[in-house]
Amino acid sequence: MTSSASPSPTRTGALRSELATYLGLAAVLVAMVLLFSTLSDYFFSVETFIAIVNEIPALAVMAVGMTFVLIVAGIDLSVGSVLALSAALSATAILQWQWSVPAAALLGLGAGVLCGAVLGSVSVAFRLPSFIVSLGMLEVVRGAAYLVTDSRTQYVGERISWLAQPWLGNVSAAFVIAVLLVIVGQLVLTRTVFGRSVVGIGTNEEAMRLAGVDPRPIRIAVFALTGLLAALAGLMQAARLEAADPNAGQGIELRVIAAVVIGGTSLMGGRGSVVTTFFGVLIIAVLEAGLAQVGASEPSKRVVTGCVIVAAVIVDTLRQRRRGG
Amino acid sequence: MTSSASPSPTRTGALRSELATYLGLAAVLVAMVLLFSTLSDYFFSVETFIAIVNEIPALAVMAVGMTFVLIVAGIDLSVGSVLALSAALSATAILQWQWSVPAAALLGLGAGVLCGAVLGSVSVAFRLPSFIVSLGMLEVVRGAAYLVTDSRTQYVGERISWLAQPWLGNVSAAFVIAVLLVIVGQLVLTRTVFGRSVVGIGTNEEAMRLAGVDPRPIRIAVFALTGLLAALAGLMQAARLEAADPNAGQGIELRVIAAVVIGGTSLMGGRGSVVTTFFGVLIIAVLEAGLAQVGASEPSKRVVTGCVIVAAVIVDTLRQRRRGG
Amino acid sequence: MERTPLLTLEGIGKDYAATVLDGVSLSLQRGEVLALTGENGAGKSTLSKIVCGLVNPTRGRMTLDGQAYAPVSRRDAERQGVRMVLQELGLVPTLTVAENLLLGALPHTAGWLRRGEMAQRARAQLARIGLEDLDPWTPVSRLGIGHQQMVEIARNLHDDTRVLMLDEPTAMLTPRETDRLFEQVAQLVAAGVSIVYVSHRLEELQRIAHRVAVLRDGRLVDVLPMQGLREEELVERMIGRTLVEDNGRGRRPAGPVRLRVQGLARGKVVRPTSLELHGGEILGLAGLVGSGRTELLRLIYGADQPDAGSVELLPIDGGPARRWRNPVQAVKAGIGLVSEDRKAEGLLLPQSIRVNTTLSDLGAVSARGWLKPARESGLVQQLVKTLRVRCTDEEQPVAALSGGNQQKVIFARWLHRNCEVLLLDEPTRGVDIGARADLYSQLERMAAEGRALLVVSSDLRELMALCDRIGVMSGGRLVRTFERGQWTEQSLLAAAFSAAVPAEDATLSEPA
Amino acid sequence: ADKPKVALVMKSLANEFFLTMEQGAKAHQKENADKYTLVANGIKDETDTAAQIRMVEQMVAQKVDALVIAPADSKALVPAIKNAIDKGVLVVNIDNRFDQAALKEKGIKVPFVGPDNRAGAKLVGDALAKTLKSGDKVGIIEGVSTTFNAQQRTLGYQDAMKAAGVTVVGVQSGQWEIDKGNTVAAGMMREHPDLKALLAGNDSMALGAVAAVKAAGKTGKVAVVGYDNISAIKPMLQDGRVLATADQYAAKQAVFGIETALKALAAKTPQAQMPEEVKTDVVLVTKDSK
Ligand SMILES: Nc1ncnc2c1ncn2[C@@H]1O[C@H](COP(=O)(O)OP(=O)(O)OP(=O)(O)O)[C@@H](O)[C@H]1O
Ligand SMILES: Nc1ncnc2c1ncn2[C@@H]1O[C@H](COP(=O)(O)OP(=O)(O)OP(=O)(O)O)[C@@H](O)[C@H]1O
Ligand SMILES: [Mg+2]
Ligand SMILES: [Mg+2]
Repeated sequence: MTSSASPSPTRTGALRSELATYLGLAAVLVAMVLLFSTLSDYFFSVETFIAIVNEIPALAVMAVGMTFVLIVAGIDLSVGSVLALSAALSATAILQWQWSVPAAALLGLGAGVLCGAVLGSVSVAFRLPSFIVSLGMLEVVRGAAYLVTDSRTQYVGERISWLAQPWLGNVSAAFVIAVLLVIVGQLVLTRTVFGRSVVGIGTNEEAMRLAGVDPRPIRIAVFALTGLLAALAGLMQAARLEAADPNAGQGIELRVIAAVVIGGTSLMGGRGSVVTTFFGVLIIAVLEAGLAQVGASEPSKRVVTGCVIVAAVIVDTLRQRRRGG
Repeated sequence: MTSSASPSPTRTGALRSELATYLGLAAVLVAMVLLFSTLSDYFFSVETFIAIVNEIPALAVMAVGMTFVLIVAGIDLSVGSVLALSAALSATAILQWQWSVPAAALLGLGAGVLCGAVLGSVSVAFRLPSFIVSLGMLEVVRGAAYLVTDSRTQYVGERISWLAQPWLGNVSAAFVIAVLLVIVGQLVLTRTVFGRSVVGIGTNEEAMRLAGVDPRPIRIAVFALTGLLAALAGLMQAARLEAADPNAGQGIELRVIAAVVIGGTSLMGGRGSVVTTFFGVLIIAVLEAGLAQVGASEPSKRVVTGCVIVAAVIVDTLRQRRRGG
Repeated sequence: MERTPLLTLEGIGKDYAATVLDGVSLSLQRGEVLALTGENGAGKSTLSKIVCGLVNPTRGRMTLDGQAYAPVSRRDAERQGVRMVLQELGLVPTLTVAENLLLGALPHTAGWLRRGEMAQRARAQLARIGLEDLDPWTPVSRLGIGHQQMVEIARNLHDDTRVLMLDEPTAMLTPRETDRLFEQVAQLVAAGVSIVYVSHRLEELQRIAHRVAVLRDGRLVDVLPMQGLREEELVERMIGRTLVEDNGRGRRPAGPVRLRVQGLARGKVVRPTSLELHGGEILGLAGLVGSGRTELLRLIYGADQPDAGSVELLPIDGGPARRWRNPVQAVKAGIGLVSEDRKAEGLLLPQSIRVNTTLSDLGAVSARGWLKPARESGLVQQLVKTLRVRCTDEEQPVAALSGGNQQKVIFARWLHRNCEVLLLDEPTRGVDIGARADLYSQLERMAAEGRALLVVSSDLRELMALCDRIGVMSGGRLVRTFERGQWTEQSLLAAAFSAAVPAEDATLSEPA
Repeated sequence: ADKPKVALVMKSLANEFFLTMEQGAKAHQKENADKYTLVANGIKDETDTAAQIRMVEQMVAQKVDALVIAPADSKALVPAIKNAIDKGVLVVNIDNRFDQAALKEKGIKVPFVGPDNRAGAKLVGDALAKTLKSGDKVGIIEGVSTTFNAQQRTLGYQDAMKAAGVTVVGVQSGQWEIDKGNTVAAGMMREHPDLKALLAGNDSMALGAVAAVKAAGKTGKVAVVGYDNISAIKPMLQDGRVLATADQYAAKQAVFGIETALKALAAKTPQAQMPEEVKTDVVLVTKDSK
């Protein structure tokens, strides 16, 4: 339909509407901060924000990958397991095989890429929905993490903690890396052939194929990328814990997906943004931090979290719809 | 086409091809039974099959609902929480409020319908993907289950165990109900206006709307139905364990979806069958029972389960594709 | 050298479940426009796709410029200068116009897009087809379907093109845009490009084609020079029978008013519009692309919500007027809509003809919610026969039907519902002559039964043949209504252009 | 004039065991409202270590005076605790003991107030062994195998069985859950038809095992024991479907920890000079107890 009462879509118009999206999500965020500040005397403090900032890198990094996956109309339920496996492998390499820290980190990242690539390849080769393949991966990779660690938390110690140490004015290197990845991710999505192909494939795979773009390597690359980022998240988490826990990241896939969707990325593919995903991550992080400070009971935490997820998505959808006409 | 080398897909042809599907899944099942029979001396026994038969009703009943949800191109992640809430409410009604068992059961079922209807209505009213709404529901309903039980397992005792008691030749009433529901579900899907509409909406919602079929009440009905069936599963589980555990059913949504997808129902909507879903349930149940009986270690259980899920879906897809040409 | 053909096909055949093409041999000269025509499902699109590498032939050989030619992919064909505008739109709506135009060959440095170059190249290509005003960074989803088709065409206008296949490119274009396209075709031909042009609009073929190839049931029946070929001859070759076209008939007697539209409006797309539709008449709606016809039909049907105005149906027995706010209520009230985009809005593609047909009234084939399979099959078989749908049987999935036959299935759906008022949006888009005649006679029969029909079409000749009155929309307004006998092609066109030129068109951006 | 502020950080509050612990703590605070204030928190999933670390950090940001923690992981929480101690928060460890080597590496000392799970499980195992003969077969249903307490309890059960000459034919994880415990128990009984007993790592899994025993028609032939003494287990103890369980006095665990912390705060005892260990009771619970 050609219904558009709105002014014609010029470049500056597009930019303005993008900013409006950010403002909408930022408003939700500010509202939450204000709410918790009235509920707790200590919430509105530098310490709280530094704590939040240093908590989110793992979630943010995974959400960047998941944004690409959702845009390409896929889903990846295995990120939590990959996170655990990457940390487990790195820790085992350091402790049992006496590898150097960088080599062990590379091993962990490599394992992540491999998991993602296998997931992508199986899904592409047999034309299976990534949902079910990644559900299988979730189990297999978790099993592998147990095997590697012999089902025990591996304590590594300070050798690996630098990623999580306070760095620039109390902000950790991990956070800086996460922010950089968000920026790079957004640029890749909007300004590269790869990014545009991802959007195109998520919208209309057949059209892309007919235009001579082979969707298969791109799909595989998206999953491999997500595997890599999940593995990086695993290293960040291990650095914070100074240990690798084979149970780490259970159920985190749903939190990651919630963050991405709250940020306005479509589960149907073809539409999304890494920057708004970051807002989604912040919303979830503030919510968790706030509820913990307030000392909410477990049932009420559950209820509030569920309502906030749905409400945030509703707000975002309504605002988009109003603008979209 | 005037020249038709292949036989036309008439009604009997369709029936034949449906039988072929069943045979394919049955073959996977038989292969698994044979495998476990060689691995364990006691697997191939009446006791084992009776045990499996009595373990699956809850999963089967939820899978029937999930089949409808997937066909209508939705997804419901909240079934595990609804299962817990239904059991929790019923148990609390019996223990704390001295309700009669039937009244308490009705309360549990009603809560399930309500949860499903709310999920469906929110998703329809705001045009949100059911994935994210049900993710919110998952949290909220779990919180409610904790509130109702005060986070304690409620032991009810034999008053509610009749559903799970051996009945017809050691088979429980719950199993009979589950099988009946599978048959009725398949008939509803293929032989009623409702079922036809469900398939149509999953295929092309806009086309259905323009053809004069309102998709909204049908969508809501599908979710309400799934809520009802999840609640029934909660009662079955409570009857079997004679207790209501507010933590019951965590993560079961992924098992249910795996069963439905192994049975060949499409995650994209528009295609699926309740009968083949039942085969998916059997495959998962045999796998779990077999692995427990063989005494596999936790890591290997995980790895094997993941591989079987993916392999079963691959086999099913390849077979369908070969027949489809 | 001038005599050797640029492209030759020898014994090309293609089998799916059935044989779709059989032993087609053709040659294409340099700088020639070869029209390809034939009924729906004759194999035109399949043949074109084989030439441009989208479909692998089962049999036969091709040569290009004397060399053996067997493209393995569309990319491969394009490298050799063979391009195709597909019948079905192949654009990606979430990407911008520039990205769509250059899709598959985006200019980049180490993966990063060169946006300046993209904009420049996109503008150059758009200018060729008269869209220099379009901002290349507009997402395609904001364009109307007509402009999308133009972008699709622009995408294939490259300098290195040697053979260009156009598969029904004008199906969604209005005369103005069609003229633009034909200018471009003339330029290409002058530059020595060979063109294969697929269309059901015979008058277009007369205008631009040098020769015409006729396909019937997958076989090449004839290749004729266009010069001096009479239309009736062509039609006879296509369908194997002659067609009687009666243009001289008078106006049908109009019954009482059935549908009353008052001041219906939505944004800039539809300005307040009023019209009355009588029982037993066919009212046509003409206009340029973007003039608001589809939107008007959707507003009437309740598929979109109007800003102002009302619609009501006056029952034949004089009962109280009925109103509705959405398609579900509209269908209940007795209205049907044949939508413009049959794939996206009309059909359940993987489902059978039977399922697609009875959708409009499942109550008629069920009792207390349970379907009556035998009853349903019987009814559908009847309709399939009446409409001459080409299919194996009513259980065939509609995805496997040709475009025209798919349209007949949608038509069958509304015959099944037996509705009193039918809104038809481009009902014969992509429908062949033979099937069109079938559809026309159905429409006329329905009118004779006292039903009221509102037909939107971009094919003026079709409207002139079919309608009792023709309304012309321009810039969102119903600018004039002609009675049968009052109109000429010129007067209709003049009315269509009457709003400020260029047409006030919300889908175009303002000049930068 | 300010009352000290104590934070209690636990594992899953969805778990009856920790819930009881929290309620005990809250009741204690109410009685001593003039002495301190309390913020209690738990994580959603007992294995979500990262979430618990976030919680610790939020408590430090809240400027609490003392932190009483039941760590979800005995090693991975150590850096977070070190950080808290560095910021001047007094830390007391309850329920699940921090890894000594990890503490030593960080150069910190954290007092542990809690039960010995291995010894507790041995008590339960010994009670069961009295009903068994040498050579009988039993199966163990473990909690989440990666957790320290699950491992400790399994070891305690194995100690008891070995002492009695009973054969342990299998150890499988029931993931602390009633339904998984049920599946595993049913599988073990089928594979070993002559099985005499099932030793569950907690009472939820014991409930599942009881249902499996009943479904297999072996009520009275296969004994079941559990751990934790949750309320739902009481009727089972009465009618003999569960032979024994262990009570760690959940309600008092946190209170002991809080009192240890308050004492140290009042006396201004530095972290490094606090007692290393305060053992709390684990008692055997059977039909005849109390
Ligand atoms: N992928 C396919 N699988 C099976 N049959 C097909 C396929 N594609 C086309 N056909 C069949 O091949 C025949 C020729 O189709 P084609 O699209 O070439 O016809 P057409 O002449 O372009 O018709 P129209 O004028 O309606 O566009 C049709 O009967 C169609 O059903
Ligand atoms: N489902 C449950 N039901 C009852 N009690 C439980 C349950 N899960 C855990 N517990 C209790 O939680 C405590 C066990 O903690 P847990 O075993 O998780 O520590 P841990 O993770 O093993 O420590 P680490 O792995 O770091 O050594 C025990 O006191 C036990 O009673
Ligand atoms: Mg065609
Ligand atoms: Mg642990």
